[in-house]
Amino acid sequence: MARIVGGLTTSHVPAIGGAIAKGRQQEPYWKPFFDGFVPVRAWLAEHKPDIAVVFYNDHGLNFFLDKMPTFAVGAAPQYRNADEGWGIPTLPPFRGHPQLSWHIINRLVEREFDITTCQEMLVDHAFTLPLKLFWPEGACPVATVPVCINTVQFPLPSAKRCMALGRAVGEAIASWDSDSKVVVIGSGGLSHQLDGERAGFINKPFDLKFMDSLVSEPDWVTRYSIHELVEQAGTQGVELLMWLAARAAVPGPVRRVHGNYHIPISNTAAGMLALEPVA
Amino acid sequence: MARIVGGLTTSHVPAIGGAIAKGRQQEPYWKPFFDGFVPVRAWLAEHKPDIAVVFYNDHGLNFFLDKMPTFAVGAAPQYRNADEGWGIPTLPPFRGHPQLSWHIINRLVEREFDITTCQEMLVDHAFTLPLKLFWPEGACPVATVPVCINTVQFPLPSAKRCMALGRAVGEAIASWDSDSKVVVIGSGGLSHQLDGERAGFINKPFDLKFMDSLVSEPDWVTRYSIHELVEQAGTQGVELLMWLAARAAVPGPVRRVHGNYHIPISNTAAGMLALEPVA
Amino acid sequence: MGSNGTAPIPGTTLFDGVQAQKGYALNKMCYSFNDADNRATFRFDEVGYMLRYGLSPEQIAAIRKRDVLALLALGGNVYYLAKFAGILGLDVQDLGAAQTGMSKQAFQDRLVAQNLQPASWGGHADARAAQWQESLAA
Amino acid sequence: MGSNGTAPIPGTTLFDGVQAQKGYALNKMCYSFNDADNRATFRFDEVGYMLRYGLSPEQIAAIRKRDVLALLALGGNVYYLAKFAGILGLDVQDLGAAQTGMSKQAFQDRLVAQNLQPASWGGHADARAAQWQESLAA
Ligand SMILES: [Fe+3]
Ligand SMILES: [Fe+3]
Repeated sequence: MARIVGGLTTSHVPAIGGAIAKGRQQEPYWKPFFDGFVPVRAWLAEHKPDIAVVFYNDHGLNFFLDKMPTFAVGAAPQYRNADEGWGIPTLPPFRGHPQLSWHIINRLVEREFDITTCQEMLVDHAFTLPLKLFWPEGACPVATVPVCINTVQFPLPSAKRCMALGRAVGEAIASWDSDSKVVVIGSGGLSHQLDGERAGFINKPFDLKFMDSLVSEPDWVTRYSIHELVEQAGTQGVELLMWLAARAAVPGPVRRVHGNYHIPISNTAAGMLALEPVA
Repeated sequence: MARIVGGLTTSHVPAIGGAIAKGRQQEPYWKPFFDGFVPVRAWLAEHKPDIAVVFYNDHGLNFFLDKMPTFAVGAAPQYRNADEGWGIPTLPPFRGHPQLSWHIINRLVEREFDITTCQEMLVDHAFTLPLKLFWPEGACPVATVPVCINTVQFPLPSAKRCMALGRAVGEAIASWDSDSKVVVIGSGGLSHQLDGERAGFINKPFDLKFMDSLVSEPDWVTRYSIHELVEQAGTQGVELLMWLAARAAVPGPVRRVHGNYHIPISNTAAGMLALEPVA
Repeated sequence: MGSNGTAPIPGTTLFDGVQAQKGYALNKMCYSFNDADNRATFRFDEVGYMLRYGLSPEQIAAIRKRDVLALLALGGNVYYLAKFAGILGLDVQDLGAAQTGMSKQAFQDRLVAQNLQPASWGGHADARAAQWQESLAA
Repeated sequence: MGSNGTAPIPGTTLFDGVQAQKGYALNKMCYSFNDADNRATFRFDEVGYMLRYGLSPEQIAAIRKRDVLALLALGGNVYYLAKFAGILGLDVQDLGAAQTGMSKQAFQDRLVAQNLQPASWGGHADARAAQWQESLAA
């Protein structure tokens, strides 16, 4: 059976793409952010996962309001990145893993998740940037399975539902007849708000408590409604749902391998966590 | 609160569209089918619903395999019919009811249905023909809310899940602050199979038992897996899921107002039922 | 074995992930036939159109031969293939006859004969599916 | 009242069904800006492009004025509006400054100052959201 080696979560601010393209990682503004990834790369070099299952939210590249899924799972042989309209560089396509995709899809529908299945799918910065942050050198070495959660249009799925999705994805991976090693990624957050008079809102105590809870008490955040999460974390901070799903996919208790938290990157409190199952 | 006046279920063979366009309703081949609708029209004239919520399955008009939702709910001001490729006449657009659509969408996500929301949506013969059969004269007098269930690509949602969806839609309608009268429509089946060496398969005893069960024991069919339903009802007979969802949307016990069953129309056992809540 | 570990249904291919992967290009082409201009373009140059959609040589051959069973085996989905059949002016009974190796009249007669089935349900283990197989074998 | 009967969050419009209905044409136009050709066409004739997408007069006026708060009120979704901002060469801090009525520098300084928040969580009824409102009012 396949093995989940751990869960990685990170913010995905589009400006990161520009900073990478321009080689600004060591400039004072960016250094505290990029340096956070160094220990995780060492961990990845040691565990060498074959596949990454990525929980992320599309920002209006692949999905529009004519067909807006709550949960969408990719089942394509490859995923193309494309122009998002504001000129961050487009990355080469990412390898898919249709066999694992379909295994997950079959298990999720069996477990009464009403997913949308995508045999062709453009992936935006929320999918591509974490992969580039964790594997900065050359082509991405892992095959990928994208799992997209709607944060564009209300009603959003509750934290409880996203946690159940993550758990079901984790159980699907663990039941997959393969000796592959899988890493689960959650891309989004932490607290930020781009829109309205409240733009610039950041909630440091909430973010730190949330990061801590993923290790100590993973369902802590499910006590909040989506409305309360927006209040605490901002309209885009609700992307923390991706972290929650990724954490829930990792079975049992976890140990924190590494973490980072830095204010601000762009308008965002940028967080990062690497978790591994307690053996 | 809105009131569900009843549930109507019918087959939706594309050839019906041609027969209507050519005025063949009284020809010997078609008469036993079309005559079944006469008593239902009298029932509709008496109850005068304002809105129809239509459970149907798209046959490759609005949805392709790049984004194939398990459950999709329309939220458009109007729904256009369009060319499906084999030349049945295209009908004028159908009026939507965005307010009821969004009420249903909000309640369904709250109840952990992971629906796809469609603010623009083409509707195929499975949506249009039942409306034309129940309201043959002039423009369709009811506003509509389409609810699409995937029967194109496996895995399909189980009968149990479709029944739960129907029930949740019914409860959403019943909780909607409006004095509207709503009729629920289920479009599909009954037993038939278009593809493979088994093409032409029809299972009369199963169909009749299923029709009966919707009155006497609505969850009877949930004992069968999707695989078993295909075995009993054929690859396209699995469209009976629409009947099940529509039945489940009608609250409490029901009374059979009228029914019809005729073999064959095209390759299909054509069934029709009109149910109303026992007051 | 079906994709969920259940026994196969004779004469039936479920359109699951395995088939969906095989047939993506073929089905995408057939989906394009919702558009009349695309149908005309296909009619004008079938092979050129198929190559633009990236069909496999086997799929191209099966389209050229109008071989429905082969198209299903190669990942075609009946809902999209129906749009191809529409271009050819074939209805579902033509398709049924072609797939079962019967004349159209014989296929239609068999459909009408289905009405002679008993109306009573035989219980949980209904025999209808098995009877059908026997009638085909006979 | 929000769409689910909860108290509104000051300075925040949730993109729910009500907003989604108002903003469909506007958002569809902004979604089209994923394509460079469409961005060029828009730049060449803004009003013509907006009329083709069926924007309301209010939406057209708000686009002409680059009035982000008005666009949000008229149903614009921040994810799609960001593509419009991209055409104008504005980043999210420009947008933040415009929406809060601050200079870009002041907006950036305030972001940096967020780091001074306490690290400890105040419990279920965390006061951060309320504090933020007070700091804005001050
Ligand atoms: Fe984001
Ligand atoms: Fe059908």
